[in-house]
Amino acid sequence: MNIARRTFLKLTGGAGALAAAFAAGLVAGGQAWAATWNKAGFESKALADVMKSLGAASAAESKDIAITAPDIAENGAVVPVAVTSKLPNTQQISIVVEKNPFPLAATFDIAGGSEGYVSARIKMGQTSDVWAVVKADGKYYTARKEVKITVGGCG
Amino acid sequence: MAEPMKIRATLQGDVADVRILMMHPMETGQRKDAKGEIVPLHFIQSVVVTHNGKTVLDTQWSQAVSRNPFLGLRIKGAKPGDKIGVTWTDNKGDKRTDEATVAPPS
Amino acid sequence: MRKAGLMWTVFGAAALIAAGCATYPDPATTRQMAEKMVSEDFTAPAPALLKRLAQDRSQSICSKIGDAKLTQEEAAEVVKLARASIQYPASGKLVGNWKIGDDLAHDGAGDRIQGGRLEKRKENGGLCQNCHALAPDEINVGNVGPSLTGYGLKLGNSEAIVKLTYERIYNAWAYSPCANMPRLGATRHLTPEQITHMVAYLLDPASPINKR
Amino acid sequence: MPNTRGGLAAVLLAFLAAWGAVPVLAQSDDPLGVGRKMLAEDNPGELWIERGKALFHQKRGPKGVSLEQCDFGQGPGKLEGATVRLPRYFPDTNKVQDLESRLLSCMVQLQGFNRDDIVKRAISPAGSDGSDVEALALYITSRSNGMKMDVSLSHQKEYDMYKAGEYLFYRRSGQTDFACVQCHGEANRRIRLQDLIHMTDKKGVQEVVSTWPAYRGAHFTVRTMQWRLYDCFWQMRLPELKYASDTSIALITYLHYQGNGAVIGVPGFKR
Repeated sequence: MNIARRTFLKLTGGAGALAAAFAAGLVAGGQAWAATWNKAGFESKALADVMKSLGAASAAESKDIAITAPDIAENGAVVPVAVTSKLPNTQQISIVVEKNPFPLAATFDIAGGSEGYVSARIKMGQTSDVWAVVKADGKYYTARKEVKITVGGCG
Repeated sequence: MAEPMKIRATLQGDVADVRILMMHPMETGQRKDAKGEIVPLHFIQSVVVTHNGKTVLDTQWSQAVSRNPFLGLRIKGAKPGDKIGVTWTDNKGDKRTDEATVAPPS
Repeated sequence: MRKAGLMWTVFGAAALIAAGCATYPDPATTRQMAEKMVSEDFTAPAPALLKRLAQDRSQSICSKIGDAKLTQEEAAEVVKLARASIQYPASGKLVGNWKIGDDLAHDGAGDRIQGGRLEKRKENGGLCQNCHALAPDEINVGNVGPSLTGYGLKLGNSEAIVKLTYERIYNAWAYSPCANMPRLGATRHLTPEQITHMVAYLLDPASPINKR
Repeated sequence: MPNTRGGLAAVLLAFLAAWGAVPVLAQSDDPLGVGRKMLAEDNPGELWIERGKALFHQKRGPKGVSLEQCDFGQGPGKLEGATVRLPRYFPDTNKVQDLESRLLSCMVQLQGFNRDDIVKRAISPAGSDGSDVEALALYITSRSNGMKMDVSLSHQKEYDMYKAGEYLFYRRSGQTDFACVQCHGEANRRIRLQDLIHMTDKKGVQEVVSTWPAYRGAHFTVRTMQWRLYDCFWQMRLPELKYASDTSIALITYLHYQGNGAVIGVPGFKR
C-alpha cells in the first residue's frame, strides 16, 4: 500500500469513492488510448503476424539502426534495450522479442521534435533475437540482436 | 492515484536527454501470488511525452515492459527551463501526469 | 607475585576504559561474546534446526581469522576427522547415473529456512553449478571453485580415480583441509547415493561435462 | 598404496589448479557489463526516496508523531552525514546500533509502534512494493550521499562489536561449512554469473558499505543491509537471522569500519 493511495482513500472517504474516481478517469483516459493501441499487434503470437500488424511485412534490414542491449542479461525480467535510428525522418520504433509469448513489446511514435532514439526495459522469457522495427519516411526497416537469458535460479 | 514519476531532463547542446522512471507493477496476468492465485493483468498501455505542451513521443506498451518502467528519449531544440510533461495510462484506466523542467548543461 | 600482576592488569584495563582508552577485547572474550550472539540471534521452525549453528571440531579449526594459518597439527587433525567421516553407499557401487548427477549438479535448492519454514524436499540439490564451470557450453556457472569442464577426459575413470572423486565430494577436507568446498557428504547435505551420481556425471565419457 | 593415493591426489590438484586459474568469462569482453551499466544509470530505487521522506515527516504510530525527533547520532532530526558514522554507541539505549536498529528504536519509543509488528514487516515480501522501514532507511542514508564513511571505534562496546563481527565473518558452520569469507574472500569470484564482492579487500568492502540500501532488480524493490545479511544466512542453510540483532550489528560494524573512506551513493543497483 503506498502512501499516496492511503491518503487519497482517507480524503475521499472510502473505496467506493475511489472506484468512482477511477471510473471517471477510465472513460476519458481509456478512450484516448484505445483508439491507437495496436491490439492486433500486441495479441499476435508470431513474429510474422506482428510485422503484418505494424505494416512492416516487407521491411528491409538496415545498418542505420543500432540496438544497444547486453549480450547476456542476468535477469530476464529487466532487460535494457535502446534503439537508435539514423534513418532520416524516423517516425516510429517498435521493440519485438521474437521468442516471447507475445513478441511485440512496445511501439514508440516519434513526433517531429524527438530524435530517433528510445530506451526502455523489457521482459524476456528466454534467449531470443530482439528486433527493432523502424518506420522512416513512410518505409519500414529492421535490425536485430541476440540477447542470452540466464535464469537466476536460487537467490 | 499513483506514486510520482522521477523525470530527469538534461541538455547536451540543444538536445534534451530525458529519462523517466515510473512505479508500476506491470503484471503480465500470468504470475501467481503467495496464495497461488493469478494476479490480474495490470500494465501501462500508453505513455505520452510533451515538450512545452506539444507531443513529442506517443508510446504503446504491452505487459512485456518491465516492472517499475524506464523510458529514455531525446528531444531536439530544447532550452533550459523548457517544460517536459509525461502522462501514463494503464489498462485499468489509472493515470498519472508529472512535469519537469529542462536543466542547463552541467 | 603472579596474582598481584593479574590484579594490576584487571584494574589497569578498568582504569583505561574509565579514562576513555577502550580497546579491542582479547580473542577469548571476543569468542565468548560472539558465540552468545549466535546463540540468541537466530530463529528456526524446530529447535533441532538451531543446531546447524553449532560448530563441529573441524569447522572450529577451519575458522581462522584474517591471515592466520592452520598449524600442521591442526591440518592433520582435520584430515584425520575427514577420513574417518567418509561412508560409502550400501551397494558398494561408487558410480551411479550421470543423468541424475547432471540434474543434481544444476540444482541449488533444498534445506533453506525462510519465513519460519524449512524448504522441504526429498533430497537436496548438489550446488555444483554455483561454484564450478561444468559442461563446455554453459554460461551460467560460478568460479569460486576450479573448473570441472573435461574432468573425466583429463583423469580417466580408473578405479582409483573413481574412489578419489567420490571421497573428494563426500569430504573434500580429507585432501584439502579447510578448503572452501563444503563437506557435502559428511555434513549430510547429500546422501552417498547422490554422490555416486555426481561421480558418474564427472567421469562418464557420455556426460556433457566431458564433451569436447 | 598410500603413495598411489597421494600421487593421484596430486594429479587431481594439479588439474583443478590449472583449470581453475582460467576464468570462464574474461574480464575484457564483459558480456554483462553493458546491461549492468544501462540499469544502474537509471535506478528505479530513486522512486523510494520520496516515499521515505514523506514517511519520515508524517505523524504516525499510536503516539501520532513524526520521526523528526529521532536522533541518529548527530542530534534529533539531523540526517546529513548521520549514516557515515553508523553503527555507533548510543547512550540512551546503551547499545551499539546500526541504522535500522536505531530506526526501530525510534519507531517504538517515539512513535509507539509495537516492535514485533515492525520487525515482522521490515523485510517486505516478494512481489510487494516494499516496506516502510526499507523506504525510510533509503531516505535517511540518501541524506549522506556524497559523504565519506567515517565509523569510529571509541566506546568499549564499539570495539567489542567490531571484533565480534570479525569473528563472525570467519565463523564456519552448517551443512555448507560456510562463513562469509568462503564466498567473499577472493577477487573476481562469482556464484553462477553473480559477482561476489571481495570483502577482505579495501575497495571491495567500500563498494559494499556505500551502496545499501539498494534497488534489487530481481525483487523490483529496495532492499537494505539487514536484508542482505539475512539472505546470505538463508543461502548458507542456517537458521533465520533476527532483524536488527547483535549478530547483524556486529557484522555491519566490522564491514563499515573496514569500508571507511567510501563515498556513499544510494540507492545502489543490484542485479
